[in-house]
Amino acid sequence: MNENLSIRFGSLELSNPLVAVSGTFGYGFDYEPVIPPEIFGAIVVKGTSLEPWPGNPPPRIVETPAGMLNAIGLENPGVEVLVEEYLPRLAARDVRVIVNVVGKTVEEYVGVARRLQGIEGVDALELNVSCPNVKAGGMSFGTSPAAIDNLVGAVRAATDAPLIVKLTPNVTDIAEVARAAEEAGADAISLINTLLGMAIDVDAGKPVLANVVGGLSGPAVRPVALRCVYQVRAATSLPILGLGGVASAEDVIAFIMAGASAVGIGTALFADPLAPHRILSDLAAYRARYDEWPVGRAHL
Amino acid sequence: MNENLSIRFGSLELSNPLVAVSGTFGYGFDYEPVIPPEIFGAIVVKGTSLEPWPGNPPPRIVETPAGMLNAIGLENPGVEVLVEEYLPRLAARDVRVIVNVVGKTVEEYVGVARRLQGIEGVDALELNVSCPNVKAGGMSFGTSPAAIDNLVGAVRAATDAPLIVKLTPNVTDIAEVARAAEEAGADAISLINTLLGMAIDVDAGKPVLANVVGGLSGPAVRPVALRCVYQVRAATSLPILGLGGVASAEDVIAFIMAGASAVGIGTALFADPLAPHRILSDLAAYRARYDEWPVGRAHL
Amino acid sequence: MLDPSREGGPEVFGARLVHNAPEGRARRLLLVVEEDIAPVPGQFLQLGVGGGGETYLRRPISIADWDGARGLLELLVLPVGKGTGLLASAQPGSIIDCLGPLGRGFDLDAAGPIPVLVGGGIGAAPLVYLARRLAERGCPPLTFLGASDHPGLAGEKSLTALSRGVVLATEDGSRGATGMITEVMLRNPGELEGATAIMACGPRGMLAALKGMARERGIPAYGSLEEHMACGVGACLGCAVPMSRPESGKSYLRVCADGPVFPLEEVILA
Amino acid sequence: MLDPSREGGPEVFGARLVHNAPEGRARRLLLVVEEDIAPVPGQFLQLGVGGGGETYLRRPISIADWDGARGLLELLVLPVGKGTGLLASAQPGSIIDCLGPLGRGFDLDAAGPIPVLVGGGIGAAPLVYLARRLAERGCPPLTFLGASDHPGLAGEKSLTALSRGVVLATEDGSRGATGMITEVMLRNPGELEGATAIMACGPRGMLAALKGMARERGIPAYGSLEEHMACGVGACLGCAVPMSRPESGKSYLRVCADGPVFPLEEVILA
Ligand SMILES: Cc1cc2nc3c(=O)[nH]c(=O)nc-3n(C[C@H](O)[C@H](O)[C@H](O)COP(=O)(O)OP(=O)(O)OC[C@H]3O[C@@H](n4cnc5c(N)ncnc54)[C@H](O)[C@@H]3O)c2cc1C
Ligand SMILES: Cc1cc2nc3c(=O)[nH]c(=O)nc-3n(C[C@H](O)[C@H](O)[C@H](O)COP(=O)(O)OP(=O)(O)OC[C@H]3O[C@@H](n4cnc5c(N)ncnc54)[C@H](O)[C@@H]3O)c2cc1C
Ligand SMILES: Cc1cc2nc3c(=O)[nH]c(=O)nc-3n(C[C@H](O)[C@H](O)[C@H](O)COP(=O)(O)O)c2cc1C
Ligand SMILES: Cc1cc2nc3c(=O)[nH]c(=O)nc-3n(C[C@H](O)[C@H](O)[C@H](O)COP(=O)(O)O)c2cc1C
Ligand code: FES
Ligand code: FES
Repeated sequence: MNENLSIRFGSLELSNPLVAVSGTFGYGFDYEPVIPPEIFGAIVVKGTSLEPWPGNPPPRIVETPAGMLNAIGLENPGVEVLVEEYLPRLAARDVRVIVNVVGKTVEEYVGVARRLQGIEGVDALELNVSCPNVKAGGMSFGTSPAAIDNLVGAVRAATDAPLIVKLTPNVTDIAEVARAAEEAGADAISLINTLLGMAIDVDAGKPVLANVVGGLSGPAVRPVALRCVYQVRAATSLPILGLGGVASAEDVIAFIMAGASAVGIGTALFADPLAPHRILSDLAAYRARYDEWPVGRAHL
Repeated sequence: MNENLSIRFGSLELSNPLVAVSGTFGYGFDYEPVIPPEIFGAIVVKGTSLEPWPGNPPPRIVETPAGMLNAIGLENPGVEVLVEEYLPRLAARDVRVIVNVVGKTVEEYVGVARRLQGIEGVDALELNVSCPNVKAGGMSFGTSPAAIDNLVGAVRAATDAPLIVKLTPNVTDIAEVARAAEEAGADAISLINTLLGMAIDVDAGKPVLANVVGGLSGPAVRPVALRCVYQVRAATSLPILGLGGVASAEDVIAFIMAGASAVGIGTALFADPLAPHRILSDLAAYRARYDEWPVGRAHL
Repeated sequence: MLDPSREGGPEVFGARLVHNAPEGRARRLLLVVEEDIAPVPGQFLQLGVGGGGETYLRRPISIADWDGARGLLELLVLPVGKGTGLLASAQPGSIIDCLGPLGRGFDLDAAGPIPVLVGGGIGAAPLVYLARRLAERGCPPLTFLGASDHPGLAGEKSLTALSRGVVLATEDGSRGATGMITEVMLRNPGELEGATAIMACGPRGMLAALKGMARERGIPAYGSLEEHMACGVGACLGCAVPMSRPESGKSYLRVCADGPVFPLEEVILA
Repeated sequence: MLDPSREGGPEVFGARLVHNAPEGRARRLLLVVEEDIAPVPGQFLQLGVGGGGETYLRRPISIADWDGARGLLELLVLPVGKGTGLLASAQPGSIIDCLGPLGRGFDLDAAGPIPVLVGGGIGAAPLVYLARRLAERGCPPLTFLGASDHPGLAGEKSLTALSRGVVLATEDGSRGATGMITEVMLRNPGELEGATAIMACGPRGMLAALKGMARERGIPAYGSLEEHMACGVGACLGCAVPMSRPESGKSYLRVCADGPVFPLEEVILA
């Protein structure tokens, strides 16, 4: 690991800005030995709920131009298995771990945060607010500033861990949602989650995904993600984990210049498992150009 | 032209479902002789305002994965030049013409609609509601159901022409906006306009576009566009002009199955000016599979 | 029981295409591999097919055969879309970007002395290497191969050489018996006499029929499944197949990492 | 004055690459074209460069030379990014997807008896065909070519053959005079004596300097501009250049359709 790539992301010192994003890197081990988890500044594990969630029926994914749709449905074994099985294995490795937290009610999110309170090896929580808010009739938590305020406030009270709120781009005004998260006590913002999309199988005359709609990710969404990071950087003073379509060191720098102090990679791992290695070696050359990481430089 | 490709789009009978979308085909003549305007079921001319608009400084466009960003800034010579210069030339051709209407206030939209009232060769108006609503402080007309209601109601009263409302996907709930347009008297919905995005020039350390943000179009956005068409089809009974990333006959059928009865093509013309020819010849083979166009079939 | 996946996990490597010839409607690709990938029969590769944004994800393709001594990899590719189309038209000399070997293959120990292999269409691909390894162990299989028509048959020649016997069937009768291969098997129940396991790859319907046959005879049946894949390594949960017996909130298995070869009793094939 | 754009408008055609050789840091591509595209010097093509989603838009490339009798098209391509990189590495035999000829080229009638051509770096590309057509009319140009260094010079050989004289300059002095080509021109004002027009292609700064020189001498100056393009035919308004004298709400011209060649007095080059 190149020491010169280290960067401060809120209260966390990361060995480099590159973060494996939730849902694309499992619990850190599936890509071994091609991608050891240690090469990342941090890894975000799969969205974790209080009880196990089964996920959606297949097909769950479909390729799209320069990207893909997924409708995994947040399949996960629940926080208990995370704590018993995966976190101890991760704790034995030299890697920062962020747990992505999901729930259908505020209570479920709080429950996960409580269970993780004080557990060794959990460096931060990332609240995935794209889940359907069952109490509010299915619209996601992340689409309403009031729901964000309520949720973040409740989880904030339940944990000492740094709290990252991961926003959905499927809103009219992402800056407003980010400000709500900041006011409710979030320590950082992560964006973007996937864009809502769909694909149709014209031979079958029906949606490809069993779930009908899915989340769009990959290079196709990069311009939207950069715009969201840029807008949120201008609207709040929170550190940002920027992500969406990152595939090269140039992309990492673009997100940093838009305002991110950590940059996630997900879908590009599928297309090119060597991308993290290439990015990190190319990043060293970029890093040498600047006295410090050019966080937010594109705003000047 | 293959007669069998004809389709009913609201009150209009189109010779085929393929429509050249606003801003990508000028006033119909720029691509001649490669693409004669007659091959389309209809063409939508560039966004037209009451007075001339100068547009944004360059750079106005930048390529992105499977797409592009544009920030033309709705440069156009104003409705008077449209009426005096372009509409007569178009009236001499055998092509349906839809005028895309833009404005910064309700009065400006109404002014354009009035000026076009009764003009020969205007088959429909398409209200582009993605313009900044200056009276409401810059948020676009298309992001608030109340603003849509107000705008569509006022234009409805000013024209007899079929009124298509073109929605922006940059909203939390597009179905809600579509319903507002329907209730205010729209005859059809067109979607999607571009997704808000940006690109950063990492060597210069600043946004590529002089306007900072721009609109994302091309195949990259197709999954989002299909999802919007599908949602609006379920939420309203209005005919839909579906568009966003269309590049093949298969894409046209996918939009039709999602609920569109006319399908637009824009950015793909830039990449492949022969796309319309190829699409129309491939469409004939698809058409032969069905008794009637499978509009909305993916909802069954 | 041995874990039928490769020790040490997958690698990323470039394989040089040296031969590309038709095999019915499919293409037979021969590639030179420098690494000792030592795959298990039934394992697959995730191939980067280039093509930029239009084929962003990798494509799962079975290891059809492997000659470790010479580092020769064989693939059988049926061009059905953009990605397989690009692969099928790749020119000798080009380097194919491979991730693998991936997944859990066929458990050779479970095959018993008289294994029966059943391939449907391009599904025959992984059976060639499986038959070779079974033959090496002194248990050459009895092989059933079916397809819609003669050009749809794949691997016939290699499988004939490696099996103790081969039964062919095509739906249109253009080669072998007429009908679906499972129908032909049911029409000649004697052929399965003494079989110790069924190992198959092909359409879900075929696998479902085999599941029934195996259950009746009380022998184990293993099938290689297909599902859309993103990662291919188990990280994304994209390639779900429903479990026959869900356990404590877990309802799906991953085709790429828990399979692609499953005991058919463990999965729902509907 | 003749409209310096092609009658009948552009076409889409495939051009077969027959030769690809280095020319300094650039590549000289020779292509066979079946169609009689009859371009005007200064016109360009929009080339589809493949590469799928990563190079979705076409790339504007000048027609460097055209031999109508033999249907031979020459391009000079400097690989600066993904698209030009793909073009520069295209193999002879491959078919390049072309849209064109596009835009308004140089007005030969406005060149006068002693035209002066000025090229900066890869900007020399369209000057080759321009020099050829001027020479054919009996008015071979006086040509100034500049670049940062020797490998940055393009078209030197052809332009030397077609011009009445050629002055070379490089910023590092590795070929010709040392300095920017416009500095060299200013240092030797006698060279421009009697010039009837300046026709140029190169960086904006170079064009701005030439605009000043031409204004002082009272001769017309024409320059070919570059801007990011989507359609290349005038439909999208993507390639705006600000007008020197905006008129009734119109403030920009389109590089692709109103240019790429403009009287420099009509555009703001800042
Ligand atoms: C474990 C495994 C082994 C396979 N082995 C072989 C083999 O040896 N030879 C062979 O010809 N084919 C094999 N297939 C099927 C092959 O992967 C698909 O035909 C191929 O992915 C289709 O891609 P395409 O771009 O040509 O088609 P498209 O339809 O354009 O593909 C679009 C998307 O759907 C996915 N997709 C489409 N069909 C399938 C499918 N049947 N399975 C998985 N994903 C699919 C593609 O991967 C891609 O992401 C195998 C599939 C799996 C899962
Ligand atoms: C009218 C005209 C004629 C030209 N003639 C030639 C020529 O003969 N030889 C030559 O080598 N180059 C020429 N250029 C420049 C050439 O078009 C760019 O270098 C090329 O588009 C860069 O593409 P890329 O994919 O290699 O670079 P990238 O930087 O990856 O391109 C990204 C995007 O920016 C655009 N872009 C980047 N630089 C330019 C530029 N300078 N002008 C326009 N668009 C740009 C690309 O087209 C693409 O859309 C010409 C440009 C214009 C406008
Ligand atoms: C297969 C898959 C599964 C995902 N699962 C989760 C998840 O569990 N929690 C979450 O917050 N985001 C999840 N995401 C979204 C990603 O973390 C990320 O926000 C998105 O994919 C955009 O980044 P990318 O383009 O680099 O992939 C998932 C994405 C994919 C592709
Ligand atoms: C260069 C450009 C200019 C555009 N101008 C307009 C416009 O004037 N009015 C409008 O409603 N939409 C405009 N659009 C949006 C398109 O009409 C269309 O909604 C969008 O590009 C998505 O379709 P596509 O992916 O097929 O291009 C423009 C798009 C582009 C790329
Ligand atoms: S493809 Fe990712 S888990 Fe199987
Ligand atoms: S590139 Fe479209 S108008 Fe010039």
